Amino acid sequence: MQEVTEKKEFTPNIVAFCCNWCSYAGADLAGSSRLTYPANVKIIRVPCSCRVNPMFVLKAFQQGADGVILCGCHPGDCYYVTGNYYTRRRMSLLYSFLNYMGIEKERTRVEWVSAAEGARFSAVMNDFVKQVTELGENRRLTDLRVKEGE
Amino acid sequence: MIEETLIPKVGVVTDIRKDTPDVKTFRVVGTDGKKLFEHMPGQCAMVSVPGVGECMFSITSSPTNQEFMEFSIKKCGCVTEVLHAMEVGQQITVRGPYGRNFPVEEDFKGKDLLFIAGGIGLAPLRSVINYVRHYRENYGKVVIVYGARSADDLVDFEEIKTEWKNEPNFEVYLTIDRPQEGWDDHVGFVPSYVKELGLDSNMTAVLCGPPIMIKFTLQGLLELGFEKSRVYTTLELRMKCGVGKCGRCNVGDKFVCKDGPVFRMDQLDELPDEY
Amino acid sequence: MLKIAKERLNELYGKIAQTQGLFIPVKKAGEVNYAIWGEGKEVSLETLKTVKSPKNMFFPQTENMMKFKTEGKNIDIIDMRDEKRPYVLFGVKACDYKAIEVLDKVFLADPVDTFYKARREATTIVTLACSRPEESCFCSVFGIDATAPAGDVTVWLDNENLYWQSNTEKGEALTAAVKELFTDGGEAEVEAQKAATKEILQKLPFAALDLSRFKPENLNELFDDPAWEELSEACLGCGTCTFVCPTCQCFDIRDFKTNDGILRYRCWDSCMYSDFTLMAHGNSRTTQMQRYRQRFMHKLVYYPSQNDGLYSCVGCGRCVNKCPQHLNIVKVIKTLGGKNDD
Amino acid sequence: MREVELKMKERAAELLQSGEVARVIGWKKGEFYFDPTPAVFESADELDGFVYNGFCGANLSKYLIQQSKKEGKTAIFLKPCDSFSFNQLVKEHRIKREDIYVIAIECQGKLDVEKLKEKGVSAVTEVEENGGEVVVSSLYGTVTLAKDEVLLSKCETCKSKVHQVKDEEIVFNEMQAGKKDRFEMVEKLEAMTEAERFAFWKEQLSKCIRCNACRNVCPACSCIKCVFDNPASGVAAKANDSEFEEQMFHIIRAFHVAGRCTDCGECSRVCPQNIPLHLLNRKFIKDIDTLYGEYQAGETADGKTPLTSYTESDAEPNDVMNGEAK
Repeated sequence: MQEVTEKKEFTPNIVAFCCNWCSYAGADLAGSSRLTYPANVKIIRVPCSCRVNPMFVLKAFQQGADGVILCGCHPGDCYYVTGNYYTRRRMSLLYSFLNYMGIEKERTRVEWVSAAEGARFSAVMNDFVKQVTELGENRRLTDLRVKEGE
Repeated sequence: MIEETLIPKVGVVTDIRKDTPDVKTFRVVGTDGKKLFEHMPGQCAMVSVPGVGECMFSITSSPTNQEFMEFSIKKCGCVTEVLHAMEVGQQITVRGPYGRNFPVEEDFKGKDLLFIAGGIGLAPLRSVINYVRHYRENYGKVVIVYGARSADDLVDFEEIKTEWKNEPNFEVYLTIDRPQEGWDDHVGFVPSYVKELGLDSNMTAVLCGPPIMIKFTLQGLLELGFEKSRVYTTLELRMKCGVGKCGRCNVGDKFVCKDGPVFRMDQLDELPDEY
Repeated sequence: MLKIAKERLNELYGKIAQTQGLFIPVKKAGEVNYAIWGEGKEVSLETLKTVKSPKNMFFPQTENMMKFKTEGKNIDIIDMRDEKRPYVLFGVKACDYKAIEVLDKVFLADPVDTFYKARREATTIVTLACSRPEESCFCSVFGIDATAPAGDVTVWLDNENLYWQSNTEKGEALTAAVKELFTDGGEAEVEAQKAATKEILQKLPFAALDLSRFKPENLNELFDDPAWEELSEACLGCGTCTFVCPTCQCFDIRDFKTNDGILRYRCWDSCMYSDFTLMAHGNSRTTQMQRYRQRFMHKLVYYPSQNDGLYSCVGCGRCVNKCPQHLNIVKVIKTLGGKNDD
Repeated sequence: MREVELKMKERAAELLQSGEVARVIGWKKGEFYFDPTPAVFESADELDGFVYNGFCGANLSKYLIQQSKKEGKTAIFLKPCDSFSFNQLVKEHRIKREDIYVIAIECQGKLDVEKLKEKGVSAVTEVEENGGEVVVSSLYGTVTLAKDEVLLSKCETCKSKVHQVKDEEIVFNEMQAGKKDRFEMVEKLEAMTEAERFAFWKEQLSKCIRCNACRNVCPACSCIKCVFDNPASGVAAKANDSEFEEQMFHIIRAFHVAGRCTDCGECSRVCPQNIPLHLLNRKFIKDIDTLYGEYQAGETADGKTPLTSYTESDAEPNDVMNGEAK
């Protein structure tokens, strides 16, 4: 597989898993406050950041995501009290492991965004999109069969 | 003749009939409006919904039907579930025909025939029964014993009532497992009904239904004096290729897809008990 | 007979690869498997047993068959096969060659598997005689001569040279294309090697396995033998034996959704897996014992019963080497093969 | 080892004869000296083929899931490393401690027949261990080799020679843990660039034939139905040599056993393509040790695992990724 050096006009596909109670509400607030974030961020609402099985992250990459970001309530503020503490451990290990497999660490991120942080949501997404755009297309953890014929 | 073993043809579902709460009959033709291929009674076809899967179904319609093929399908797995949710006009893929048919042109000729079916087990037999009706002069008396859980679960009830029952030299016995309002026919399980009827053991019998029904009905037939070499059934196992290559539908050294699905009871006796 | 010095083999590979794809045992990350040859690849003809057998060339582990494009209620089927360019499969051992014959009887039997056939026809097979059989080898039990395999071309290898003999029309065509690299001779060396190898073959521990009970007429008796329970007890139900086996041919057909239609592919499957025979309303083989029995009954009884007594084991010994818990067909043959009830 | 084997056989016979246990899980002789097979012995007469030698590398504990459900008590021989798996199985309620009689046995490190073959030794008839050396007899003569060079890779880095659980013990000689640091290779990989690591794993995983041996042998992989076998999961694909599916399978498998993997090394031992699968699990072990404190799965049969617990001051994922977390 060739590493892509050309990056012109590359718009990454970003999947953002957002917890229903904080980050999704944060995204809502960003919208109603007319703060923008790139349209190529596809939000998947989950009941709690803890709902995100590592399989979901891999599936997102398989289906063509160039970056995956997971957002939840700030630690201590989880709607289900402790859910995001587990998420924190899980995602630390998973992302570290993906990097160990050679997957660029810039492709994955965890951010805590509360319902009141519409501005932060927008800033985080803009920053992550920028980061992944600079990195280029995901070639290392993707299913070529999915992209066939594109 | 099959030119491409594993590449199917596109078929169009032109009619969907709801037979029972969980059985629908699908009428299928090719994209040119004609029948996809010719078959013999008892043969099967691989029907698939791309993206969901491919399954083997027996062809329910008679080969004498020149216009279309029919499949009576019970909802029980992922493919059948999608098929049941389907609308008329939907395309599916079909390949076949596969397997050996009932010996309608050989051993059945000139014989009195007994058909015993339970539930969806009527599907493969319907093809034979209608074939026999079409070439009525070639066969003797026909007796049909058909049972289901309830009157609502009888597949093709309309055809049975309006056509089969009026056919000359045809005897049709229906039964349901439990009494039901509005049902004035027989109530009881198929195996015991078969024994009660005291059927003539010189008939050639064809059995199809759930394994437990086959087991006890066969016992009953043997008690009545039927010979295993004149009792036929049709088997069903997991299949992927339909042509004896993918290696999963074998019972002993026989592949159900290729050497079956129609087996004589004495043939089955020689095979290991693994179906 | 022709010969070429060992150190010039790369020239031979290069020459073949000019016009055809060349599949040859190549070492990658420590393991030797058949792979397409290219400059700089570490060819290892000396390796007796590649991990995967060359069946992969005709019956790939995963093979895309067709694509379905759906629009509304309509389906379009797109055949994904392209014209097969000619291939040379180089270095096939006698057992693996025999295994290809076993597979031919399945895939080329009516109705022909056109995917397999296209690959098979496009390939010229160069077999390589064995000179250092291992303790796990038992091809001679199945009547295979490891010193003189069939194939389009047969080659022998010793410390100095590779000796070349073509056997078929396809082989002649390949010979003509590479002949300039060869000189004549080598008969004496080949004969000497054959004699030496045959001596070793006779001494191998499994050389005298008794298959006499594996006959179609004993099918039910073998099937019902209580020994299966104990034989299969340690079986993990992994598919290692089936995937390294050169004659295992079971496959699955599956669909995969891509951004550009639905891909239907076939891939190796294993009768050792619990979902192999799983249906919506049940499973005909629910225990590992039944699945284990199926595999060996298929190789030693069912297949021969349908193919004039030809066993679907070629004694390559891969399962002997690779089973995580050291279960293998040899144990089955020893336990059930020679036992005579009369 | 000979005296250990004799004693084991003797105890197995006693336990079976007295009816104290209904079956004994051990090893029986294979076709060669080097391929003993795990076996269940149900009577003393069956013990003829009983064997325990330098090639009994298999971890028997997983067999308990099936066997201990049967009527009567099950006795099992456990090497120190296998005893970790045993505890883990008890902890996960796959087996019940009271159904099993554990006989802790001596292990001086197990040998790898493939490494012997690499040294040019084939047709092995017997192997005698003599301190740091092994004397290998084969059809082609006798050779003496340094034991360290022919150990199974899982034994080179043996983490402990202390049995974590036992009802009795058959140990005659002192045992020593492995000489190599088990995280050495993990560290080496960590020190590489992303691209180098990717190339390393791509080459290794491209060998994978998806035979599932690693999964089926793994005592931590004890799901009744694996997600990769479940058609409803959407990932039960078998496109065995698709690059992504190889990654997916191994990542998910490694993650699923993270915090539960005892590092018994069976996955690497059984891999027909010799993929160093233990390096995947060890990354998790190392990360858990660094981030959440030293943890050894299977040390005890109770308590929480790192992934089912947390502290409020746990490291932030982004810091972990940037190497800022301790």
